[in-house]
Amino acid sequence: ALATNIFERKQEARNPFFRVVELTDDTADPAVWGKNFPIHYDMYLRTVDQVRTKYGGSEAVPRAPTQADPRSVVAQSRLEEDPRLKTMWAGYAFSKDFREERGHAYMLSDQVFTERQQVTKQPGTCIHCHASTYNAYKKLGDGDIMKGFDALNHMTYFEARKQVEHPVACIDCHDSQTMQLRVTKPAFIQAMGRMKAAQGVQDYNVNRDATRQEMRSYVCGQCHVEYYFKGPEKTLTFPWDKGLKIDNILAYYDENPHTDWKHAETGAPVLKAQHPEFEMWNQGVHARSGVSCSDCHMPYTRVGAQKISDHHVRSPLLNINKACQTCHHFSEAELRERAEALQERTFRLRNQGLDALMGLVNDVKAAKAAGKTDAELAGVYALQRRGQFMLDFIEAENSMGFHAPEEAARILGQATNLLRQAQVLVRDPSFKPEIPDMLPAAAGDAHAGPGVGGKTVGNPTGGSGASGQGQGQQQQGQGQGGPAH
Amino acid sequence: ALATNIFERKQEARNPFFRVVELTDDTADPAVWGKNFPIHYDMYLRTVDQVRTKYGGSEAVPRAPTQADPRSVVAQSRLEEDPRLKTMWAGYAFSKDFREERGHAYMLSDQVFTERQQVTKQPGTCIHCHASTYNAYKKLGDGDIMKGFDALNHMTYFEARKQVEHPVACIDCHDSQTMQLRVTKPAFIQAMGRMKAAQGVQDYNVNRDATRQEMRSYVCGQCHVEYYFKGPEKTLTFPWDKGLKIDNILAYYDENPHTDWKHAETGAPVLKAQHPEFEMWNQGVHARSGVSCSDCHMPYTRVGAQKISDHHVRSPLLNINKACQTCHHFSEAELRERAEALQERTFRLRNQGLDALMGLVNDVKAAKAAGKTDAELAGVYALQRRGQFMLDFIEAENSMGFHAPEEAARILGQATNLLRQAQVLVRDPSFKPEIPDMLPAAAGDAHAGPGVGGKTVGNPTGGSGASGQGQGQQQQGQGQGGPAH
Amino acid sequence: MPGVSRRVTISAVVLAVLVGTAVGAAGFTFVYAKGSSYLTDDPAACANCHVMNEQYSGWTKSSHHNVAVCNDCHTPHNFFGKYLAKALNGWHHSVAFTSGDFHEPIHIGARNLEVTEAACRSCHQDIVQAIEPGLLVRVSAEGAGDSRKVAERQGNLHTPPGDGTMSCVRCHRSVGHMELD
Ligand code: HEC
Ligand code: HEC
Ligand code: HEC
Ligand code: HEC
Ligand code: HEC
Ligand code: HEC
Ligand code: HEC
Ligand code: HEC
Ligand code: HEC
Ligand code: HEC
Ligand code: HEC
Ligand code: HEC
Ligand code: HEC
Ligand code: HEC
Ligand SMILES: [Ca+2]
Ligand SMILES: [Ca+2]
Repeated sequence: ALATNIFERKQEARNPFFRVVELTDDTADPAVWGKNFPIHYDMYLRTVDQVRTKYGGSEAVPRAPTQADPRSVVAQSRLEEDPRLKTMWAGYAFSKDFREERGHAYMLSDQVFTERQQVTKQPGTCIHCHASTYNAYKKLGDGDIMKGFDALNHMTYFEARKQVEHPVACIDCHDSQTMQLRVTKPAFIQAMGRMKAAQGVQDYNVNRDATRQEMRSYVCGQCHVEYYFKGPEKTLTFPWDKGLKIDNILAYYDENPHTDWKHAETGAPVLKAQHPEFEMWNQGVHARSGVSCSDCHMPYTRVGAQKISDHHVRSPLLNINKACQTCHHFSEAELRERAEALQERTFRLRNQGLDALMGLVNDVKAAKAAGKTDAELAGVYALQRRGQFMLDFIEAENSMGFHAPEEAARILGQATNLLRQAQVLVRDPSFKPEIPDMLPAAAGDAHAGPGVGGKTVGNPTGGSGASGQGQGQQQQGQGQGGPAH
Repeated sequence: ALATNIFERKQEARNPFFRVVELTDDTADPAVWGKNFPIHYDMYLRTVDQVRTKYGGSEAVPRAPTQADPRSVVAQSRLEEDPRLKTMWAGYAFSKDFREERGHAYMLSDQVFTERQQVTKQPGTCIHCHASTYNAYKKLGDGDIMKGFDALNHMTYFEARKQVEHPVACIDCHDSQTMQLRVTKPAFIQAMGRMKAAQGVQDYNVNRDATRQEMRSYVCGQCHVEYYFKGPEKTLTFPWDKGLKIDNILAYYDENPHTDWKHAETGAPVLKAQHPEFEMWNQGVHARSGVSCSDCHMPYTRVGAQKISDHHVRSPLLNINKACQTCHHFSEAELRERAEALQERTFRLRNQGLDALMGLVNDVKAAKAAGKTDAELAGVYALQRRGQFMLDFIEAENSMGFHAPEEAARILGQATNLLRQAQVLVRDPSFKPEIPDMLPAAAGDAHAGPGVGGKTVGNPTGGSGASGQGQGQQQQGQGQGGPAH
Repeated sequence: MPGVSRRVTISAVVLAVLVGTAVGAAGFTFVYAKGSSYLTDDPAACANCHVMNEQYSGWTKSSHHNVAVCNDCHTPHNFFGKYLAKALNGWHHSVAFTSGDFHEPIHIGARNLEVTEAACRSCHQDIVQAIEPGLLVRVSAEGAGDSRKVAERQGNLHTPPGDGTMSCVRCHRSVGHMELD
C-alpha cells in the first residue's frame, strides 16, 4: 500500500496537469479552464467564503433580496461601523453605501448593486476592475485591447456591463497556452509605461520586460490601485506619472487639476482615494525584499503531491501557516500579534485623523453660518483637500497599514497636522500653515533589489544582481531607484 | 607559514583567554582586566573614535581648552544644528548646552564639563550613569550597593564625582570570576522589580531571573533609559511602574506628579525626556524577535580564530557588515538605505512636531501679551506638557526612530495632534481637544518570544523556546506578556 | 554544469590539484587540516574548519539533515561538476581560511547559490514541474518549441521560464541551516 501510494503520488506529480480541453485566447469561461485545472478552479470558486479578521476579511450579513438588489448576503457596512466616514464623503456617492470588500467572486454583483449606482450615473470605466474584460476588449477593439479599452470607457455603466460575463477570471492573468502570467488591463500597461518613461526607461512593456516575480504583483496592481476617470472620455487613469508615493500622486493632481466632488458640508473641492494596495505595498519592507502580493495572498499549498498557488485569494491572516510561516519561523499566534500590533497603531492614527477632520468640518460649518465666504475659506479648503486625501489614502488602503506600516503612520501623522492647522486657520486667517516637505522622489521605494528577478533574498553582494539566471532581464530600469521595477 | 598559521588558529580557538592577573570583585581599573583580555580592552579603548553617520555617530569638533573645560575636542552642538531645540527647552539647562552624544570613553568628562553644570547645581545622582560606580557603591554602602546608591544620590555632583574614577568599565557589566553579565546599577534593579511586581511577578531579581539574551540588553538598560530624580532625596528613578510604553510613562507621571521645569516662554509646567533607547527598543520588531542591544552595538567579531563581542560600542551603521549582515543577507548599501529610509520618515515627523511646538510657543506668547492669564491657559499648558514630552521622547531617543519605527511615528503623530490642538485652544477657549487613547498595557511589547534564551532568532515552533543552551534559564517570568522579559 | 565542456572541467580539476600541491608545505597543511576528508561527503569534514561550525550546527537542526548532506546542496549533481566545485571551493576556502581574508559573516556567493538552487530542483523535480510557468507546454501534445513560437509571434508572452525561474531559497532559506533566518 505504501509503495502504491508513493507511486501514485509520483504519477500525479509528474503529470500535474492534463490537457482535457484545448484552451485558446478566446476561452473566457473559467469553468472551461477548470477542466484542465480542477484544483485551481475549486480554489478560485472558494473566494465566496466570508470570514472576518480583526481588520480585514469580511462578514456575511444576510439581507432580504429585492428586485433591485437580489443579493441575499452582503458584506458589513463600513458606514454603519464608523459614521465619521459619511461626513468625510458628504455629498459623494460613497456616503450612501460603502461596505467592506469581500472575495473576488462578488466583484461584479457588488458593483452592479451597490447603492452608489443609484445616486450617480457611472461610466463604463467602472467595469475594468470588476470583471473579466480581456475578451470584451478584443471584441470591441477588433483584436486590439487598447481600442477595446477606449470603447468600454465611452459606454455607460450598464451598456458596459452587458459586454462582460465573469468576475476576474483565468484569462485576465494567464496566457492560455503557457499559463504564464500577463497583464491585460490597459490602464496598468499605460500607467507603468508613463512612469518608466519619466524615469528614463523608454518603451517599457510590462509583459515583455517585467520579471516573473514582478508579475506576481503586477497582475494585482491592475486593480488594487488609486485611480481616477480622466477628462470627458472618462479614461481610467492611474496617477503614477511622477511615481507611486503619495507625495508623487499629490503632485500629479496638482499639475493635472482634478476634483472628485465638492464636499457637501464645507464646500471644499476634494479627492477620493481608493484602494492603493499596490502603491503602499511598494513602500514597505516586504516589497523591498522582493515579496510579492501572491506570496502572501496566494501562497503555495500542497495538494496531493502537487504544490500549487492558492487561488482562494484572501486575507493572509486566515492562512498564516502558509502565507507567513514559510519565511517567518514564529508561531501563528506570534505572527498574528505582530501584524495586529502594526495594524492597531495605524488604526489609532486613522481615528485621530478622522476626529481632526470631524472637528474641521464642524468648524467650517460654523464659520460659514457666521458668514465666511468660499473665497475667505480658500486656504482652509486647500488644507482640507490635501489632509483629507492623505487620510483617505490610508483609510481606503485595505491592509490597515500592514503593507507599509511606517509609511502609513507618516501619512496619517502629516494628514492630522494639515487638518488641525486648518482648524487654526478657520479661526485665525492670519495663521501661516506649514505644508510638510515632500519625500525625495524615490526614497524608500521598493526596487529590484535582491529577491526580484526570480532570485533569492539571500544575495549578499547586492548591486550587481548577478546571482541568477534572471539576470538577463534585470536591465535598464535597475539602479535608477524607480519604484517596484 | 600556512601550516603554522592553521596551527595557531586551532590553538587560539581552543584557549581563548589567558589568566595573567587575578581579578577580584574589587578590581575597578579596566586596564587591569585588560591584562587578561587585551583584545577586549583595546576595543573598549576605541570608543574614543568619532565618526558621523547620517543621523548618529558624532563629529569631532575641536575647541580651545580652557581651565574650566580642558576638553580639546567635543561633539557637535545639537542646539546650533537646530535652534528650535533651544525654544523647546527654554528656561532649562538643556537650552544652554546639548551636544550629540559620543563614545563611552567620554562619558565622565562630558558630564563634568557640560555647561549644564554651570547653570544648575546638579545632585550626585547624575553620576550613576556616567561612571564606573560599582566599587563606589560598595565602599559607601559597606558592601551594600543599595546603601551606596542612596549615599551617592544625597551628595552634590562634585562630591560624588570624587568617588569615581573611570567611565563605565568591565566591572559594571561583568562578574570578575565568570565574566558573566550582571546588572550593578540599583535604579534598574529596583525599576524592573516594581514593574514585574505590578505584572504579578513577585520578588523579581534581574540578576537571578533574566535569561542571558535579556542580560545582553539589560546591561545597557541601566543607563539608556528615561529617568527622573524623585523627591527631595533625588533618588534616580525610572518611571516604569506601569510599563515601558510612553502611554504607561505618561500615566505614571500623572499619578506621581513631577515637573522638570516651567517653560520660560509659555509658563507651562513641563517634563524633559531623556534617551529612552531601552523603552523604544522594547516596542520594536527587533526586540520582539529577541535581538538585543549587544547584537547590533557589540556584534561578534572574529579576531584570529576567536569570536568576541566587539567592545567598541558604536553606531551599527559604522559596522553594517557585522552588526546587520549576520541576520540580514542584503548588501551593505541596501541595509544602510533601509535604515536611513526609516530614519528619514521619523525625521520628517519630528520636524513637523517641532514646527507645531514653535507655532504654539509663539501663540502663547502672543496670548499672554494680550493679557491671557495662566489660569485661562491651563488647558493649553496641559496639551503642551503632554505633546512636548511625546515629541521630546523621540527627539531624545538616539536612533532617530530606528529602534521602533512605527512606534516612533505613532508617538510623533499624536504629539503633533496635541500641539496643533493647543494652538486652536489658545485662540478659542471653547474648543474641546481630543486626547489620544492609550494603547492597551502590553500591546506590541517585546516579549520572551523565539530567540530569547541565548539562541537563534529562527525558532519555528515558538513557545517552548527549546532551541538552545540557554533553555535552563527560561523560567517564571515567561509568557506573561510583560515587556522585555 | 551547462556551458562548461568536459575538457575544461577536467583540466580545471587537474589544475586545481597541481596548483594545490605546488604550494610549499601544502602536503602537511592538507593532512593536518584533514584536507582529505574534504573530498568525502561527510559533513563533519566541512566542520573541520571551525568557521563552518555555525552552518554545521544549523544543518544538524535543519529539516534536511536526514536527507541531505552539505555536498548534496553545495555541489552540482553530476560527477565532474561535483569535483570541480570541490576543487574550486576547497582551494578557495583553504586560502581564505588561512589568510583570514574573507567577508564575515560568510555569505553564499552568486555561483554557489546557483549550484544550490539547482540542487533543490534536482531533488524536487516533481514539485518544480508544478510551480514553474510554461508547464502546459510540457504536457501538451505539441512540442514546447512550437507553442512558444506561436505565442511569441503574437507578441504577448512573458519571458520564457528559463529566465523567469523563481528562487526556492527566497522562501525556503532555512531548509539546510536552521539559523539562517
Ligand atoms: C507580506 C505579506 C503581504 C504582501 C506582500 C501583500 N499583502 Fe495584502 N495583506 C497582508 C495582510 C497581513 C493583510 C491584512 C489582512 C487582515 O487584516 O485580515 C493584507 C490585506 C490586504 C487586502 C485586504 C484583505 C481583506 O481581508 O480585507 C487586500 C485587498 C490586499 N492586502 C491586497 C494586496 C495586494 C494587491 C498586494 C500587492 C500589491 C499585497 N496585498 C501584498 C499581507 C500582504
Ligand atoms: C479585475 C480586478 C482585480 C484583480 C486583477 C485583482 N483583484 Fe482583488 N479584488 C478586486 C475587487 C473588485 C475586490 C472586491 C470584491 C467585492 O468586494 O465584491 C477584490 C478583493 C480582494 C481581496 C479581499 C478579499 C476579502 O475577503 O476581503 C483580496 C485579498 C484581493 N482582492 C487580493 C488580490 C490579489 C492578491 C490579486 C492578484 C493576485 C488580485 N486581488 C487581483 C479586483 C481585482
Ligand atoms: C482601478 C480599479 C477599479 C475601478 C476602476 C473601480 N473599482 Fe470598485 N473596487 C476595486 C477594488 C480593488 C475593490 C476592492 C477593494 C476595496 O473595496 O477597497 C473594489 C471594491 C468595490 C466595491 C465593494 C466595496 C465597496 O466600496 O462597497 C464596490 C461596490 C465597487 N468597488 C464599486 C465600483 C464602482 C461603482 C466603480 C466605478 C465608479 C468602481 N468600483 C470602479 C477596483 C476598482
Ligand atoms: C488575479 C489573478 C489570477 C487569476 C484570476 C487566476 N490566476 Fe492562476 N495564478 C496567478 C498567479 C499570481 C500565479 C503564480 C504564477 C507564478 O508564480 O508565476 C498563478 C498560477 C497558476 C498556475 C500555475 C501553477 C501554480 O499553481 O502556481 C495555474 C495552473 C493557474 N494559475 C491556473 C488558473 C486557473 C485555472 C484560473 C481560473 C480558474 C486562474 N489561474 C485564475 C494569478 C491568477
Ligand atoms: C517570501 C517571504 C515572506 C513572506 C511570505 C512574509 N514575509 Fe514578513 N518579512 C519578510 C522579509 C524579507 C522581511 C524584512 C526583514 C528582513 O529584512 O530580513 C519581513 C518583515 C516582516 C515584519 C517586520 C517588518 C515590519 O513591517 O515591521 C513583520 C511584522 C512581518 N514580516 C510579518 C509577516 C506576516 C504577518 C506575513 C504573512 C501575512 C509575512 N510577514 C509574510 C519576508 C516574508
Ligand atoms: C537591530 C539593531 C539594533 C538594536 C537591537 C539596538 N540598536 Fe541601537 N541603534 C541601531 C541603529 C541602526 C542606530 C542608528 C545609528 C545611526 O544613526 O548611526 C542605533 C542608535 C543607537 C544609539 C545612538 C548611536 C549614535 O551613533 O549616536 C544608541 C545610544 C543606541 N542605539 C542604544 C541602543 C540600546 C541601549 C539598545 C537596546 C536597548 C539598542 N540600541 C538596540 C540599531 C540597533
Ligand atoms: C554607565 C552607563 C552606561 C551603560 C551601562 C551603557 N551606556 Fe552607552 N552611553 C552612556 C553615556 C553617558 C553615553 C554618552 C557619552 C558621551 O556623550 O560622553 C553613551 C553613549 C553610547 C552610544 C553612542 C556612541 C556614539 O558614537 O554616539 C552608544 C551606541 C551606546 N552608548 C550604546 C550602549 C550599549 C549597547 C550598552 C550596553 C552594552 C551601553 N551603551 C551601556 C552610558 C552608558
Ligand atoms: C539614567 C542614566 C543617566 C543619568 C541619571 C544621567 N545621564 Fe547623562 N547621559 C546618559 C546617557 C545614556 C547618555 C547618552 C545618550 C544621550 O546623550 O542622549 C547621556 C549623555 C549625557 C551628556 C552628553 C550629551 C549631551 O546631553 O550634551 C551629558 C553632558 C550628560 N549626559 C550630562 C548629564 C548630567 C548633567 C546628568 C545629571 C543631571 C546626567 N547626565 C544624568 C545617561 C544618564
Ligand atoms: C556596557 C557593558 C560592558 C562593559 C563595560 C564591558 N563589557 Fe564585556 N561584554 C558585554 C556584553 C554585553 C558581552 C556579551 C556577553 C554575552 O553574550 O553573554 C560581553 C562579553 C565579554 C566577554 C566574553 C567573550 C565575548 O567577547 O563575548 C569578555 C571576556 C569581556 N566581555 C571582557 C570585558 C572587559 C575586559 C571589559 C573592560 C575592558 C568589558 N568586557 C567591559 C558588555 C560589557
Ligand atoms: C540577531 C538578528 C538581527 C540583527 C543583528 C539585525 N536584525 Fe534586522 N531584523 C531581524 C528580525 C528577526 C527582523 C524581523 C523580521 C522577521 O520577523 O523576520 C528584522 C527586521 C528588520 C527590518 C524591517 C523591520 C522594520 O523595522 O521595518 C529592517 C529594516 C532591519 N531589520 C534592518 C536591520 C539593520 C539595519 C540592522 C543592523 C543595524 C539589523 N536589522 C540587525 C533580525 C536582526
Ligand atoms: C538542504 C540543502 C543544504 C544542506 C544540506 C546544506 N546547506 Fe549550506 N546552504 C544552503 C542554502 C540554501 C544556503 C544559502 C542561504 C542563503 O541564501 O543565505 C546555504 C549557505 C551555506 C553557507 C554560506 C552561509 C550563508 O549564510 O550564506 C555555508 C558556509 C554553508 N551553506 C555550508 C554548509 C555546510 C558546512 C553544510 C553541511 C554541514 C551545509 N551547508 C549543508 C543549503 C544547504
Ligand atoms: C579549510 C577550512 C574550510 C573547510 C574544510 C570548509 N570550508 Fe567552506 N568556507 C571556508 C571559508 C574560510 C569560507 C569563506 C570564504 C569566502 O567567503 O570567501 C567558506 C565559505 C563557504 C561557503 C560560501 C562561499 C561562497 O562563496 O559561496 C559554502 C557554501 C561553503 N563554505 C561550504 C562548504 C562545504 C560544503 C564544505 C565541506 C565539503 C566546506 N565548506 C568546508 C572554510 C572552509
Ligand atoms: C539530496 C536531495 C535533496 C536536496 C538536494 C534538497 N532536498 Fe528538499 N527534501 C528532500 C527530501 C527527501 C525531503 C523530504 C524530507 C522529509 O519528508 O522528511 C525534502 C523536503 C523538503 C521540504 C519540505 C520540508 C521542509 O523543510 O519544509 C522543502 C521545503 C524542501 N525540501 C526544499 C528544498 C530546497 C529549497 C532545497 C535546496 C536549497 C532542497 N530542498 C534540497 C531532498 C532534497
Ligand atoms: C513564494 C514562496 C515559495 C517559493 C519561491 C518556493 N516555495 Fe516551496 N513551498 C512554499 C510553501 C508556502 C510551501 C508549503 C506548502 C504546503 O505544505 O502547504 C512549500 C512547500 C515545498 C515543499 C514541500 C512540499 C510537501 O510535500 O510538503 C518542497 C519540497 C518545496 N516547497 C520545494 C521548493 C522548490 C524546489 C522551490 C524552487 C523551485 C520552491 N519550493 C519555491 C513556498 C515557496
Ligand atoms: Ca475585506
Ligand atoms: Ca551619537
